[in-house]
Amino acid sequence: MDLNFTEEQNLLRESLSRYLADNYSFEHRKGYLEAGSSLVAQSLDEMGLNALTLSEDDGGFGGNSVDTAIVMEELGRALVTEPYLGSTVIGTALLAGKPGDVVGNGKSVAAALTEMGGRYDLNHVATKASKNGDGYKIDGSKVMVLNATDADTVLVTARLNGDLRDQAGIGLFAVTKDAEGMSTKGYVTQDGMQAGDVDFDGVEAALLVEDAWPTIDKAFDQVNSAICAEAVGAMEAVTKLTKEYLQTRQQFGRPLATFQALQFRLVDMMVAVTEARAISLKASMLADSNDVVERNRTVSAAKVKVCEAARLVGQDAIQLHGGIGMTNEYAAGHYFKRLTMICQSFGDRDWHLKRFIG
Amino acid sequence: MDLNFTEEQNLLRESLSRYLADNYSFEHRKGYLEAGSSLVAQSLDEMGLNALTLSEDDGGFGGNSVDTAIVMEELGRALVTEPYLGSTVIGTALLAGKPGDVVGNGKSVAAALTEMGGRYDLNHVATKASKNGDGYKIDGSKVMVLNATDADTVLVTARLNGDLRDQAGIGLFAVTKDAEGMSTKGYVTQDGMQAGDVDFDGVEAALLVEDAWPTIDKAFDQVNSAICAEAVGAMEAVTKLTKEYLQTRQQFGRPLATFQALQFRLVDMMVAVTEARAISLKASMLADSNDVVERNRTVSAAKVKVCEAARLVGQDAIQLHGGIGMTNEYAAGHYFKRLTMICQSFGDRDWHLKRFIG
Amino acid sequence: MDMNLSAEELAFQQEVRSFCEATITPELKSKSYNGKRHTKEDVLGWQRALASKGWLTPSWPVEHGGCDWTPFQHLIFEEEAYGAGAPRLVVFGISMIGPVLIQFASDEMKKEHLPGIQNSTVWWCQGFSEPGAGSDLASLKTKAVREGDHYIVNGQKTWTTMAQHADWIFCLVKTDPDCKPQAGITMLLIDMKSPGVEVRPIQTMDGGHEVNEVFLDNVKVPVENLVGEENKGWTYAKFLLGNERKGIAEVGLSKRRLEHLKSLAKIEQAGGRPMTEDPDFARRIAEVEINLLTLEMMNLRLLNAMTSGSPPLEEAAMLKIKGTEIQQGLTELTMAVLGPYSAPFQPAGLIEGWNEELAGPEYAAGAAPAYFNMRKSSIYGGSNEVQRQIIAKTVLSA
Amino acid sequence: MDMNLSAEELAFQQEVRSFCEATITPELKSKSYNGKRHTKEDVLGWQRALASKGWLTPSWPVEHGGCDWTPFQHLIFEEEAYGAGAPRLVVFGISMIGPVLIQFASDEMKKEHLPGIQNSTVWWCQGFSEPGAGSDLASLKTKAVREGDHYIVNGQKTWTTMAQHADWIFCLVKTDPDCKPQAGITMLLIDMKSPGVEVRPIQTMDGGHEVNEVFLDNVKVPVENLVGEENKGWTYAKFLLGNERKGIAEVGLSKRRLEHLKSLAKIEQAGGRPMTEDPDFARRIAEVEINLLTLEMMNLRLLNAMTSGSPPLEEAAMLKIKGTEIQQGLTELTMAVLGPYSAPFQPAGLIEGWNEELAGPEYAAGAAPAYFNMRKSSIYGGSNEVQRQIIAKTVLSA
Repeated sequence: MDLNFTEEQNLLRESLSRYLADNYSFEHRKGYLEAGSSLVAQSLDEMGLNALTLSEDDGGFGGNSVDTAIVMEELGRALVTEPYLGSTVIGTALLAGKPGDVVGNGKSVAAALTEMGGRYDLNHVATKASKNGDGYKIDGSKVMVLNATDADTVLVTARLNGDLRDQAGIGLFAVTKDAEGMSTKGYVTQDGMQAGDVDFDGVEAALLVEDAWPTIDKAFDQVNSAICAEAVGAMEAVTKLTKEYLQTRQQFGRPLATFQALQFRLVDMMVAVTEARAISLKASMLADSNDVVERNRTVSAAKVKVCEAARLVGQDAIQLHGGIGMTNEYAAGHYFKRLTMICQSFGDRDWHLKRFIG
Repeated sequence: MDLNFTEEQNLLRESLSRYLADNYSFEHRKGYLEAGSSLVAQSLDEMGLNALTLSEDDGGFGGNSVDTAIVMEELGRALVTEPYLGSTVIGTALLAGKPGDVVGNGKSVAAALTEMGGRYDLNHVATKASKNGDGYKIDGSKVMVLNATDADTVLVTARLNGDLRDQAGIGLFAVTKDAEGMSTKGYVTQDGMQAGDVDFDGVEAALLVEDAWPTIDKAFDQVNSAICAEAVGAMEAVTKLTKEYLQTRQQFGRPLATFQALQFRLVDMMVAVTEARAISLKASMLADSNDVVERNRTVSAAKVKVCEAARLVGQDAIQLHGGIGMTNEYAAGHYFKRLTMICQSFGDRDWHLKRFIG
Repeated sequence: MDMNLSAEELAFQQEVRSFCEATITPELKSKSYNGKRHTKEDVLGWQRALASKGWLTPSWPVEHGGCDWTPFQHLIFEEEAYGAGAPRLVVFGISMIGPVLIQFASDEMKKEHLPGIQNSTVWWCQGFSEPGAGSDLASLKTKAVREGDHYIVNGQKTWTTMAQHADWIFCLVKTDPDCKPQAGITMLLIDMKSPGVEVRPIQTMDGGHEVNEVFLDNVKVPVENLVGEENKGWTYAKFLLGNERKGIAEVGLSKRRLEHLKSLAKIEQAGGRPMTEDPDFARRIAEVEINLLTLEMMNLRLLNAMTSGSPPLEEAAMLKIKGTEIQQGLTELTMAVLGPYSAPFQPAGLIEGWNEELAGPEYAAGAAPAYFNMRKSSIYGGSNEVQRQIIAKTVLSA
Repeated sequence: MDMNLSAEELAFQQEVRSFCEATITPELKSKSYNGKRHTKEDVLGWQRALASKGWLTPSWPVEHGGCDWTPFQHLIFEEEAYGAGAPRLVVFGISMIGPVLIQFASDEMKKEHLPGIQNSTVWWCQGFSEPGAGSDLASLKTKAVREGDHYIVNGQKTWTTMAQHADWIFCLVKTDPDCKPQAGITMLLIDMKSPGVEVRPIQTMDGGHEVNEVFLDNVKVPVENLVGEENKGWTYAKFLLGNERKGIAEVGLSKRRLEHLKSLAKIEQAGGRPMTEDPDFARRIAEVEINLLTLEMMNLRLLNAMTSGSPPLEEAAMLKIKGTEIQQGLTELTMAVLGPYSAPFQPAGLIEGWNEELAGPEYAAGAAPAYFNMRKSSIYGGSNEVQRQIIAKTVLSA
């Protein structure tokens, strides 16, 4: 058993942390969101982050989910809205076997996995794949696809056979950006991400994985491990912000931080973050495992705790800030919104608790 | 709509409250428990409490579940262990139709309704009733029968027909104290009540109600309304005790009551008691209704809130008292134990929440 | 003691129901249920219809146009109106400054200002909070200096709800800086059109615009606009905040939210079945429903107690705490029931006149913003921590 | 970073497992799982077996008979031993006074007292708490006055766990009443057989007898029994309490309780089916299980950090808070799973040698008492409020 980060991992964290401190303050972020663009995604790519978990043969660094967690935690701390999760993390996870073609070389992907009425169940696949000469044609609709409008390639699940909610019979396909019949309705999400709904009307697609459920299930765990780490970073940052606010802000003639009831609320936030960090770390160690039961259980345990912590930390950060926390000009609300949406992405608390019970 | 107690009800509360203040301090109670007997039950009878909800034709006062709630709240406040609930309340509820024979004239009853493996479901009846000449014979076992050892009459549910958990086919029977074949193994409960397990081996019994489920279900609601009120009284008393302790006890050079975090804990206790009181009052108004759905729903809502409140109030009373709260010489622990057992009597929080959902 | 409605109460309920059906359009109702934003006209239309019926200021003394309703009638009205899809009333005139004027103002001031409230022709807002004085009103800094027959007012108010629509603002200002914090406070009525009044919007994190900063820069306020006496503003403010209690629980509004939540849980699916059949989700709905049933009884008991004297202060504080927790719980569940479809941010879709297609179902766009927005309820109007402090103080001094 | 046990760790696990199987009888195991009371002999038997194996004081420095285990070995040992049904160790010698003596005592004192701890021939108890000084040790009142080569000690200790079995007690006493509260405190070792020492039992609400009052009436204590220096007792107490951290989370014991709970949930029924199939109960078990998995990782991280220096104080406080909440949650669920059968109070049934029939199943009698008793865990050893205060202080001063 070994619970220490390697030297490379410590370096990775430090260099990313330094870059974000210099280039991704809350003010920077506001500017990027207003402009609708930034050079940050490009910088992250230049730092090699998009190749982090690719094998060395594929020009990557051979990293694992612990490395991804290190990156995601820092991105969460800075509330980065660039689609590292929606493109790199989910893309490399789904394409573990053959990444070279579609991700890693400055190319970006999107994963179209969720359908209306399917809630968080990725086995709910009504989208159909049918043979079309050597390739396939895809018909159907996907919703809440992160990075939908900017992706060079859309990875999409479609049913080759079986019933609506069967795990068997789901294929994973790749569709190129300009494919005929694919139409995307983009939107911004509550927490400032780019996403969209994607319709497929007889769209030409390349089959990547035929019996894709094991791939999807593992990618789902890896993505959940990644957003758990992101949440830990965000929670730590907003807790720190809250602590500093309590120390600064005066009410009834003394700093809020001197009120014991508020101190204890802050303590509960810190305890929640510490718990979330501990179990998320375990999830990141097990997210790459092929022991499906243990992987599912551990990742779900982590997501349950992270959802509980994110709710408590997010809500109390706003409450302890008072009015200023409600405004759009201040960072706390943005952390709260991101944490709220993390709790509703890739399975909410109830969903993961059910999976944990089995 | 009318939310005021009548003058008679206010008088009832006041006179009982005065009697208990004079005769049922915690020190009195300790004495009664050590002696294993008291004259309190007799005094309550002389005050007419055992006839409170009997019809005037039956020599009673024609009271309802609101009246019972008034009595039970005061009994709860004083932690009375005499079997008012286990005898009078449940007895008169089950015998609403014809009380004269077995309750109300200084006679005491016990209700044998619960079976091993049935948990809180009173429709779980394995005990069998078979024809025996003009009467019936009962075979089976009941557990956790309040007042089992002292009752003049044991009311018992037994199956006339149907399957183990059917609501139909359950009869309600009366067995006299000395009936041959009835054996009782008595014990004290965690909270100082008298109870026992009762075995029936071909015991002669009189059929009281043939299709007894509606009677049992209504009595169950009335009993739950009564223990909700008891819990409210107990919670209010132990909260007051805790408040006074915080005001008296010094730590780190000042009264505990000056620590804001402890103040807020006390406030949460008071809020919980206020909530429990409000919804219990509604339950007592609806407990006699023949609108089964509304009655079940309201009583279950009250029990859910009371269980939540009793848990919070009981646990926090101990915690805020610290070490002294753990000892058997001090009242707080006894309130805590009674509140704990109320939460596990006649359906726990989960049971009632499920019934509320329907 | 009896929970059943009397014949009179049933008749009143029917009257309110018919009035609401005749007054509230299906479009308005749908807007209310789906959490879309009411326009100024939506609110004024409803308030003026109530005014015509004589129901806009039912709590006022009868001689000033009140209705002399029993507590139960107030509750019946609230529940029917919200259930029918009524917008929230703008309470700053009706429940806040109106009763203060009736109690403390000169006859001239009453004559000038009460009719505008009663007819809903004048929109009021409240100038209490300041930057640096949120729940701690005693530390406010806005100053009014007497100069001849005017006060010159300088300072800044904040979290001023709906100031962008307001014609008048009632303000707490400091007139005597040298005495104890509470003692030197005065209440003034200020015309929002006065030179030197500037309203700047505050955008909240849900993307909405409900609250504002109000800057007061050498604003001239005639001394006739002084409420009651100088330096007695703290007394009036306490009276006003005490009055707020009656509607503090928001039972009617929460019942509407619960009904809406239940209807969505029937539509939305998990594992191929309606969310109402999901044991965890059904439990979460039941828990909030039980809390609401409890709140309703607490509220009824408080209203009942108010008919025979002033109710204990701590019970109103409890209603505030529990009422806001329920509102927050309901908006949270309404977001949760939508799952991934609460994510798209479509603020334009919440505004009247927007006809483009929404991502996700009609009822989804408002859910997350409503949850975000509702966090305010435990902060504004005396934060829930301040309410706990009030309860602690009352209880520990008893 | 790797969660898998290394080959060495697996071998060690196997060694512990075999040792436990050979040492712990099925009767003792059943007693442990069903919450019956361990006798003094149960505890001593286990401790002496460990002593023979050299495993009783693994945390001590190797030169004093410690094992030089890695943090993971400590954890493996704890989990295996508790899982096998080991009684809890009496920690007052092993984890409390032992390490203090090693660190601060004279060689003579070490020679006199360490072997008795290492062989488990001497039973120690702790004299810190006093009436009026629970979590607030600085205000203690027991006095020691030097008279020639003795101290004369007067005062009262309370909540003294297992004092009824103890041979020796280590006490904090006041030797200088005139200086700052912490400064005048001294640590003395007192032979329980000394004239003037009286132990009176405190019955706790679960009906058990674990804690005591210890009265000290003109007890003569030789100056040789002074630990370290006079008036430095506060330093030694802090060292001792800091040492307590290692086992504070009680992961191994909670794992045993969880296993027991799950086995009961398979037996006990609701609605004609095992409680494990009841979605609400399954959820409640899962919630505490997830909390325990989390605690285990927090504990591992803390132990890991301790190998490279002292870990942050606030993390130990968090382990105390969460660890006790989990223990309390587990005992609460174990009572809840029994439903009505947690009610009979049968204290005699928890004691060895009682052969009469119990009401309810074998495993039921201990459930409610265990729940009641476990409320202590958030009170003793620095209440959870004091732990929160420690965290707040550390964090806000950072």
